[in-house]
Order: sequence, then C-alpha cells, then structure tokens
Amino acid sequence: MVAKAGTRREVKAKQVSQSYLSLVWWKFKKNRVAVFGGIILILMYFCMCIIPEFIAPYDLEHSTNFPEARPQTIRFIDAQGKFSIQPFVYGLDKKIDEKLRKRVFVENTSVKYPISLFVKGDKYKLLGFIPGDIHLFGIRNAQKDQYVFIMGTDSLGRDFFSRIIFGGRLSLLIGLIGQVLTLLFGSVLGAVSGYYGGAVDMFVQRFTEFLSAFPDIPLFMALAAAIPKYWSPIAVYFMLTIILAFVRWGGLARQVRGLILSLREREYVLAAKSAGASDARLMFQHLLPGTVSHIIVIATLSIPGMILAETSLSWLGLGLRAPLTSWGVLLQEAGTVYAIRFTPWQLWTVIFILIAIMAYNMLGDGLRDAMDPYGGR
Amino acid sequence: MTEAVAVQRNDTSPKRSDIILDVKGLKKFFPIQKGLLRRVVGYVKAVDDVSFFVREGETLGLVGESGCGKTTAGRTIIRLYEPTGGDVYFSSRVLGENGKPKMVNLAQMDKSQMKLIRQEISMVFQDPVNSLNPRMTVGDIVAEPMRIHGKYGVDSERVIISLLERVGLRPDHLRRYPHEFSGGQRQRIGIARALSLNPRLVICDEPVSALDVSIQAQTLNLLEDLQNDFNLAYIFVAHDLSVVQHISDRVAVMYVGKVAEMADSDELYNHPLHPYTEALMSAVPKPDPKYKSERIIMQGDVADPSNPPSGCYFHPRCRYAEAICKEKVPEFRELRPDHFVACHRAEELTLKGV
Amino acid sequence: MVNYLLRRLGYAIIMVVLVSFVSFVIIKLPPGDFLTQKLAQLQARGDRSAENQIAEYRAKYGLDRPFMVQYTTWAVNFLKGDFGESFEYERPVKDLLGQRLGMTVILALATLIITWVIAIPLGVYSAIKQYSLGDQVITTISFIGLGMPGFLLALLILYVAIIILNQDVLGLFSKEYVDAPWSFGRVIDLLKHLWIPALISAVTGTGGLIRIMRGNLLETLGQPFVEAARARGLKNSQVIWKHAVRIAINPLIVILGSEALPGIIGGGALVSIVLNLPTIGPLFVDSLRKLDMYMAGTCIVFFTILLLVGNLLSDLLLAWADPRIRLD
Amino acid sequence: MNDVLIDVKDLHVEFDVRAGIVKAVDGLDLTIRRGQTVGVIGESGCGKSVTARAILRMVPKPGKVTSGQVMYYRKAKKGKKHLKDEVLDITQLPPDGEIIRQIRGGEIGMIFQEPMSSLTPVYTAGTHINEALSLHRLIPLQKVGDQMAEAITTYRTVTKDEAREIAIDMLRKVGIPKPTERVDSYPHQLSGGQRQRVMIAIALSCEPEMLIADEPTTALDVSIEAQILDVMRDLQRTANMAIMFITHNLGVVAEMAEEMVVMYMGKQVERAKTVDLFYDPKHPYTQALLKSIPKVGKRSNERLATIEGMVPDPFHLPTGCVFHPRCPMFMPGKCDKITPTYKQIGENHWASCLLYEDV
Repeated sequence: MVAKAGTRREVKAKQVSQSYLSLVWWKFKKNRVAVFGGIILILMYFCMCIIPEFIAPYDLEHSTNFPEARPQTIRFIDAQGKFSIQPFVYGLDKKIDEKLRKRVFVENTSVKYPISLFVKGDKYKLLGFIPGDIHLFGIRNAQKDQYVFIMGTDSLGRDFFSRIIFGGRLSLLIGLIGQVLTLLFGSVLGAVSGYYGGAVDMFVQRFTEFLSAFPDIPLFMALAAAIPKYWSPIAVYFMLTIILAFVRWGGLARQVRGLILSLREREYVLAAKSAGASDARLMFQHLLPGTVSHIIVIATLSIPGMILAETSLSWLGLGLRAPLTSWGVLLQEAGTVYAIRFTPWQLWTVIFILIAIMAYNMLGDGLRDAMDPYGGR
Repeated sequence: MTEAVAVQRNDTSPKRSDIILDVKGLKKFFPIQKGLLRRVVGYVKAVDDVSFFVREGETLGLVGESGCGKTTAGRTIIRLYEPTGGDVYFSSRVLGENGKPKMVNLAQMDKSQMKLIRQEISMVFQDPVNSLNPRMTVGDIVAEPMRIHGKYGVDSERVIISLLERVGLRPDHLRRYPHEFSGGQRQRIGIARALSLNPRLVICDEPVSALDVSIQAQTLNLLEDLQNDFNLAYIFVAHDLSVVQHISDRVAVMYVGKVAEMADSDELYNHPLHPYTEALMSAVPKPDPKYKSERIIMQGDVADPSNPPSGCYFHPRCRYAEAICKEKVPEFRELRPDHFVACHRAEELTLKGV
Repeated sequence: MVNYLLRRLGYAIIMVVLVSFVSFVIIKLPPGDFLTQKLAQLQARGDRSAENQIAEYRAKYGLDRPFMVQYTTWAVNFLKGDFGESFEYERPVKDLLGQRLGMTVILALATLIITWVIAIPLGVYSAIKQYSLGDQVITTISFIGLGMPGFLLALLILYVAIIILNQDVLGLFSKEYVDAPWSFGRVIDLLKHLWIPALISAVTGTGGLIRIMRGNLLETLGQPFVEAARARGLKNSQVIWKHAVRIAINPLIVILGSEALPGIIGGGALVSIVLNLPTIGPLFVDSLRKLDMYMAGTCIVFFTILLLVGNLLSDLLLAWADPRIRLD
Repeated sequence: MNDVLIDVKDLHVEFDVRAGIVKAVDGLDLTIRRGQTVGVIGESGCGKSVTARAILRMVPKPGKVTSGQVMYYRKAKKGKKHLKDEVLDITQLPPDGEIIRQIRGGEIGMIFQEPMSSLTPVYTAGTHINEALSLHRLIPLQKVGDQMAEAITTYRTVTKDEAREIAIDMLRKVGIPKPTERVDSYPHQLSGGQRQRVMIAIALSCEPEMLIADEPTTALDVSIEAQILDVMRDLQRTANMAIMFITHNLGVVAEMAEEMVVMYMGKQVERAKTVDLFYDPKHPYTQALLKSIPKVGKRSNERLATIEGMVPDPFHLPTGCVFHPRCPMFMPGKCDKITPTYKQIGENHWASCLLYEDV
C-alpha cells in the first residue's frame, strides 16, 4: 500500500540554483525602464568622458565667424524638393535683423553641406594620449567657414553641441568621483560606528547631526564661496568635488550605521558570532555584503544630486568657472534673459542635464527593486 | 587556564560528576538609556540570578513565557551577551589534558580561550529565514564554523555532505542558496551548521516554534536522533510546554529572569512544587476534547522585567500568595532530590500536575 | 515635557552658536574679503583715494580687529537685534532682510499650500489604486518631478514664456506695480506672476511628497488594524481616511517641520534667482558670492534657527498627532 | 435546518499573483449553526484565514472569489429593526455596500491574530468601541427607510457620556481591570492580552450573531491565552453567538469547538464533532496531524509520528488528492489520479479521501 516515497518527492528536484547576484541581475533585467536608464548612462559616460573629442565635431576652443548662430536644421529634402539619402545643412549668411537690431545668421538655401560620418577635423588626443583627428560626423573636406552646428553656437562662435559634450565630461565625472569619495568616507565611518559603537560612534553621530543642522544648499554655497578665486581651474574642480563629498557623507554614514545596527541583530550574524567568527569575518562575510546593495542604491540615487549641485553652484558663479567647461558653466551663459531671448538653443544644456538625472533615477529605482530579490518573486 | 576553577558543590550543584554545564547565579542586565546623553536610568533584568546545570548527553528544557529571559540566558552562556554577573562552568575537552574534560568558567574567559570553547558549544536559532545568510550557499553556511576554526580541509566537503544527508538534505543541496528551501529544510541546515564541529552541547533557541505542526515533529525527531548518535547535550529553549516535555530529560521553568523550578521532566509535570508551574501547566490547552480540568487562570500580565514586583516576582498573580511572598525573595533550593524550587510555601502546598 | 523643551532649547542654542561660528570661519576662509575686492575694483577704475577710503571702511566695520573680536562683537550685537551692515548695499542687514521678508513668506506659504494640497490627494489616490493607470501616470509624473531641479524647470518655463508666449514673467510684479501701494490691481498682477513659481513648486516639490505618501499609505494599508476597521463595518472611505491616512500622514509631519520653516528663506532660492523674485534667497546667494560677511552670516544663522525650530515644532506636532510618541 | 447561520457552498478563492494562480480556497463547504463553535484547523497557507475573509466579503487583493456561495441566513432580531428573515449570498453583495457593512461588525464580528497591531494606534480603546457602536447599535434615521418609520422611535442617538458608559461596560465584561481608566488608554499603553480583550469588546459591543476568531491567541503567552479563551467561552454562553475559531493549535480547538473542520492546501479534508475527530479521525492527514503533536503530561520515549515531506508548492499542486505525496496510505494509480470528493462517512462526519470511496 505504501508507495515508493523517494521518486514522488523528486519532482521538484532539478532547479537551477541561483546566487544572490544572479537573482538581482535576473530581476533587474526584467525592469525595462531601469535597463534603459542604465544604457543611457553607459552611452553618456562613454561618449562624454572617454571619447568626447571624437563625438564632438569641433574642438572645445574652436571659435568661428558665426557667433550666436541658431542651430542648423538637418535636412534630407532640399528647397527644390529633391531628396537625398545623405543628410545636409544649408550654409549660413550674415544678416542684420532690423527689429532686433542684431546681427543674425540665416540659412542660404543655395549652399548645401552634406554631413558625413567619420570625417577628418580638429586634432585631438583621446584620454590625453591617443592622437587622432577623426570625428563622428561633420563636413568632409570642410573649407573655411563651412560648419555644421546642430545646436547652434555661443557668443564666440563655438559649436554648442561640442561644448555640451565636453561640458558633460566634467559634470558627469564630478558626480561620480564625488560619490566615490562620499562612499569611502560615509560607508567606512558608518560601518565602523555601527559595529563598534563607542567613541567613534559618538563622534560620527554628533558630526552628522551637526552637518544636518546646517542647511544643505547654503552649506554647499558657503564652502564653495570659500574657494579662493585665484586657484587654478583644476584645483577648483577637485576642491569642489571634495566639498560635494564632504557635505554628503554624513547622511550616508547615518544610513550605513542604521543598516549595520539592524543586521547585527540578525540571527545569522549571531550564529557566526557564536561559532567564534572574528570581527573581520563578521564584517566582511556577513555585515557588509548585506549593506553593499543598499549602499549601491543610495549612491546611484544620490549621484544626480551631486551633478545638480555642481551645475547649480557653477551656474551661480560659486563653482567652476571658465575656462573650464561644465554644464553648469554653460548654464551660466544660457540662463540670462538676454540669452533666453536671443540664443535659446543654449538651453539644450538643460535637456542633457535632465536626461542624465532621469537616467540615474531610473537606474537607481530599478536597482532598488532588484536588490531585494527574495520579496515578491 | 589558571583561572579555571574546579566545581564547588553547593545546593544547586548536581551530585554526579557527569555534568557538562553548571550555571551559577548568572545575571544579565540590559541598561535602559534615556535622553541625549544616554544616561542609564534603569536596568532590564533579563536574567537575574539564574542557576541550573546540564548533564552529559541529556536535554534540559528551559521554558517560560515571553520576557522571562530564557533566550537571553542561552545567549549569555555562550557569551553572545556579556554576563553582568555569575559563573558558567563548562566541562571542556579542548582545554583539558589527555582527553580528560576540565571544568572552566566561561564567564571569566578571554576571547581567544572562548573561541576554543565555541567548538564544543553551538547554537540553533529560531527564525529559519533570518538565521541563514542569504548570500551564502548551504555548503558555505555549514562549513563556516570549520573555516572559522581553521578546520576546513580537503575532505571537509565530504564531511559536510554526510552531515547534510544526516539531517535529511541531499548532497546536491550543497550549492544552493537558503531562499530555495522551505522553513523546515532551513532549520535542518541550521542544525547541520551547529553540528559541523562535533560539539558536545547545543543550545537550541526555540528551534521549532516558527514551524508548522507537521514539520515541527520532523525536526524534533531529528534532534532526538542526533542526540543519540553524537551524545549531545541540549539546552532546549522554548515556550511550548508540550514540546519541552517531549524532548527534555529535565526542565527548568523561568519567570521574569529567574528560575522558578527545576526538576526531572516527569517529576516537574506530575508533581510541580511551584504555583507558577502548576498554573502554567493547567493553562496549556490539551489536545483532548474530553479532558476537563479545573483551570487555574493567572490574573494580570507577566511582570515587567525592568520594574519587577517586590519579593517573589510571581506573588501578584499567585493564588497562594501570603505576606512573606511580597517581602522576601524566595531561595532557590533543592526540596527533593534533583527537584529545585524557589517558593516560600513549596513545603506546605500540594500542587496539581498535568 | 518642560525638561524636554529646555533640553531641546539648550541644544538648539549650542547648535546656533556652533553654526554661526563655523560659517563665520568659512566666509573668512578665502584670502581677501569684500573690501579687498572693492579696493581692486576702485583701483582698476583709477580711484586714487581708494586705499584711504577702504581703510576707513575697514575701521568702520571693525575688520581690522582680530577674528575673535569681530565674531563676538557681531554675535553680541546679533542678540540685541543688530545684525550688522551689508558691505554691498551699505545698509543694515536687518532693513534689507525686512524689506523682502513679506514677499518671501507669501511665496513660501503659497508654495507650501500648493505642494501639499496637490501631493497628499495624489499620493493617497496612487496608493489605493495601486498599479492602476492613474497610479502609473501619477508615478511617472512624480518621478519626473523628483528628477527635475526647480531652477532648470524655471529656465525652461522662462523660455516658453519669453519665446512662445512672448510674456514678461520675471519678478513678482509688472513694472507699474512694483512700488505701487496695495490695490486690487496689484493683487491680480501678483497672481499673474505667482503662477510660475507655483507651477514650478507643484512639479518639483510634489514628486517626493507623492512618493512618500504613497509608500507610507501602502505600508499602512497592509497593517492589521486597517483590516480590523473594515471588519467593523466601516465604509471604504472611512477606513482609508480615518484609519489608514491618519496614520500614514504622521511621518510627513517631520518633513513639514524640517522643510517648510527653513524653506521660508532657503526654499527656491535658485528659482527666485532665475525668475528674479524679490525674496531673501537671491540676496543671500549674492552675499556669499561677494563675501558680504554680515549679510551671509545673518542669513545662515536664521536658516539654522528656522531649521531647529522647525524640527522642534515637528517633533511636538508629531507627539500630539501620535500618542505612541513620548517626549522625554 | 432553520438554525443555520452561515452556509458556505463550494467556495473557490484564487490569488492571481505574478508567479501564477494560487487556489487559496478550493471548493470548500462549511455550515455554521447559531450558537455553535466551529473550529477550523490547518497549517499555514491552508486557506483558513482566506475563508474567514470571504465570509465577510473582504478577501484582500489580488484574491478573488471565483465561484461558490456564502449563504447568510439573516433573522429578525429584537432591537435591530432593520433586520428581517432573509437569505443573502454574501459573495454577491457589493463589497463596500450598505448591507455587507451592516453585517461586518454588526452581525458578524471578527478578531485577529495580531492584537499588537489590530487597533489603530492613534485612537483610544473607547474610541474604537464607540466607532463600532455608532455604526451598528444605533442606526441613523435616514438609513433605515420609510417602511420602518414606526420602529425608529425606539432608537435615539446616545450622548457622549452614554457611549462612554457603554464602552466602559463592555471593557468590564471582557475582564479588563480598571475599565474607567482603560477606556482612555491608547493601544500602546495596553498589554497584548488587554488589546485582544479590547478587540473582543469591540466585536461584542454590537451583539453579533457570529464571531470569527482568526488565531486570536497565537501571539499570546499561555497564561494570557487561557484568560482570553476563558473570556470568549463566558461571553459566548451569555450572548449565544456562533464562533468560527481558526487556529493551528489542536489543543485550543479541542477546548473551544464542538465541531471542527480540517483544511489542507485550500481544501477541507475532514469535518466531524470535535470528540469524534480526536478519537476517531478518518482522513490520513488528520490522523497524522494528531499523532505528530507532543501531548503534555504523557511523556513517553516514543518518537513522534511525522508527516513526511513538505507542504507542496502552491503553484504546482499535486494531481489527484493534494495530500497524496505525503500520505502514508497512498494508493498508487488512484490517489495521484483521482480527486476525492467530500463525502459523508458517518453521522456528522465528512471526509475527503479515496479510502472511503469505491474507486
């Protein structure tokens, strides 16, 4: 009457075993919005931080005779209604606008500049050491005064698209580097303070309280205002990064501390402790792996804040300044009423900033959901 | 091992020499802190002068209602919490010479000595979800104590596999992660981990209370089998009186940080000497619809361990309480052979068992 | 309770002193001060008496004295209600701030009301209709709002207003009403200008609140007492508003306290700069840029005071709203 | 059969979650008579709590009653003039409608497992009771309808003081010490046992026909559990109401219930008088369950009988009888192929097992 129990109970046996990371990855992949945000970010960082010289059609300081030119429309059909598979732009003619009392540039429909991929142009060194002169797009064999400005030019006639690409390098990097510094300060101090308690804990807690008593933005501004005006641009850049990290680490430390405190009471930590695990083992085998996912999420979600802090400080004139080019510096030029009225295309910067921020938020949000793969499977 | 003290015999010490653990006057107070400056304004007396002992290969049940300090007592013994006072004598083989056990005081040990002892005492936890690190494989979890003590070698994987099989898991479970298992299976993993260093004493902290009835029985049987196989001693902490009675050779009943009564399991259940034990027994619902008993309903709630009543902590709920119970803390004494009780009126009262 | 208040107050005072001192140090940190900058300017213009003039100023403002003396003098005067003089405007800081206080408060209140009136119902709706189309729309919008910094949105709106609508939307009043006395027309004019900062706060300020409200309420709706209330026979709306929302909204009180009050000065400073609004924010940013010491210091101290008072108020409010919380 | 109060017929409740559909309740029949205590017993996830919620038409999302009926035999009652003799199918009522809300709390009360979190933390014990009172005991004029205008004269709104008196009285009835003080206590100021008493007071304040108790003592200590069970028994005797007592504790159900239902994976496996079920269980699951619990007072060195294997994955239920993979009486070729029916096998004794069917 009693059957062979073994075989019946094997039904569910063959299952692929999944580690925490593979579960996270599996769940993350299913979230299309987050993956999309991630891809956007990878593209942005690759194009703007690694190969901006190649992506930008012109050198950062390449001034032309077309100041404040509006963006040229990229066309496939010309004035005569003729279609060409290769896109082109019309040449620009100088004109005086009587009503605005201002020099403007208008399209000259008789001159067509076809746009090609991988054209020779300004020389550059990728990452500072790989020489090259090929750009992603441009006008092949361009003569003098033949340009393509897909996002117009600034008051010195510099291609605005190129400036945005180069500006992105500083702005995107400052967010990333600043966050890495914050992570170093914040998570180490937070973890130590949560695990050991005592004097370190006291100090970290009091200090974070003090930092939080300072209003956030004013603190940024006050510290940024304290950067000497005569410092070299690079020094200012690093100083600003450090300030960003300094202001933010307190919050992170507090969160990590809380996480460690709650994990420390988990039974698996007690189990390891009761088996005689060393502090280092508890920390690196049990506590930190449990917090890393949270830290990554927190970090991802706070990078946009860093980027924004840079842009707004630079925009206020308290952060980066020309000759450095960052999105904030570009905004400073774009944000005046004059600029909005006469060169509104400079607001393209805003669009780029928003894309970066949204992408980070999408990624971070997806990561947050994915990092908890055991719930709601 | 100079400070390791030989056992002194007194009232609560066993008369035989096969004891493996002898807890004497153990105290664990948690400070209550308040305000910005974290001033200590009082103490939660979670474990307050607790004494009991465990013999080689036997199970001591530690039973009581929530907040009675049974879990804290278990954790303080193994120094997960630093004891506030008292002594914990343990008969250690590791520290003994020529394979002969030696009585050492765990409460006085430094960290490195304690680490050696941890090979001989291990723990099984309550929560099958929280007691296994979700980021480690079953193999790594079970091997962890070996790794900690540098005993993980070439053939350790084989040992772990046989251990897994012994607790009813399969060798291919080795590379799986805890979330792929049910509660009962996880508890088996936890048990395998506790056994990986061949301990002699296992502290089981409510090991079955989170499990369903049918799984609970499987786990209890497994624990009993393992005890027979490896000659383990258990301290079995639980709030379920019937489970405790089933598995324990001797039982200690705790109430608000103190041991009220300790005796052989049958003796305790059939001839309780403490009114709390009697009331607790009668309160347990019996799975027998024909069983009709005069139930003793204890009035009020369990006392607050941060602000316990005077005298005998049980007196406000005790139906036999007299003036003395309010004033004097009763002494924990051996009234009959191997039957200890802390009640002023234990001698005169005739209490009903189950 | 009294003990608690006293302790919090004492703590706040220590905090204010610390913050004011540190901000003084920070402002003093860069070599050169407002007057050195001014001196350079005057000299550039070829003003020969510049040196003397500056030295006069220096003595007048006490800048030639040691740092500690400067700080204590200012701090003591601060307690007396004298916040020092702005170098930039050469007028008492008190007057400058007072001039803009009214509009600042109006704007902050308007922002506050708009944000909360929009965010709370949307958050509640989003939670009780989880995963519905409406929830997804609200969620998407609130994500955009979360990611969208106010001053960038202000720039975009400015673009729309100037280029597409061809409207002058800067400031809070049209030219003819700026210095006019209050009248019906002036109020209408104010409202005409107020919509932009209002819209900006509606988009950027509500996103976070909606998310928090939604999250809190979802968590609360899963609590047994909500089911228990339903099992008592309450209407769905009563269950949600009287039991779930009542609990879920408590944590928002903390946000109200810690953001609303300091928001009076700091909130939307950047937006105000873009839109050229006559509030304290732009004044403060400008003082930092120009190292206008007493002005900047006063603003920071007021920020801190408002923040601390806000935190205290929200704690008291929370204790009043939630009997589980005891202050001691 | 006119003393039937609740008659659940072939109830199916499904939860449509991302990983698939869980049949939380799968063809349940259950009859509860007036004044009777029915115990529903089963391990976690067997569908006992979902059944209770289906009776009150409050199955949580994403659960849905997919078929079956919950017939409620309403009866006219002195003091509650809106009631008349009628039969309602609760599953067909609008989930937030007038009628079901009169039933919830008014005619069927419910208490929950978590006394710690079943009371809204910002309202006092008195407020909770008064809320229930205002909903059910005193029906506002406009809601009753014209045809009863005559009867309405017996109703009046109570003053605040009166409401408070009733609340205090209720607290006294459930045995809360110092009820005049406790009526103003917030939930966090009460102990777990006291909170559960308040829950009972709330449920009883409207004089319901039935009380659904969903694991009411699981989270409580033994001594407190005894107190609560005592209170419930006392009150049932005086109020003559039915109790549906959901628990996983065989001891509790043995003490409380006259009749009991055993559930496993959403199905009822056996139903009988409690005494019969304990002394003559028919279904192998019930038998195994009874054998697997250690009994206090009867220590033996015998091993506990166990139910082998694990509770099956709700997304991949076994074919045939859901219990067959763990069943010691497994009949190959039958149990894994044929789904047993719920069959009467004795006086007041039903079981759902192929051992009692001719197949």
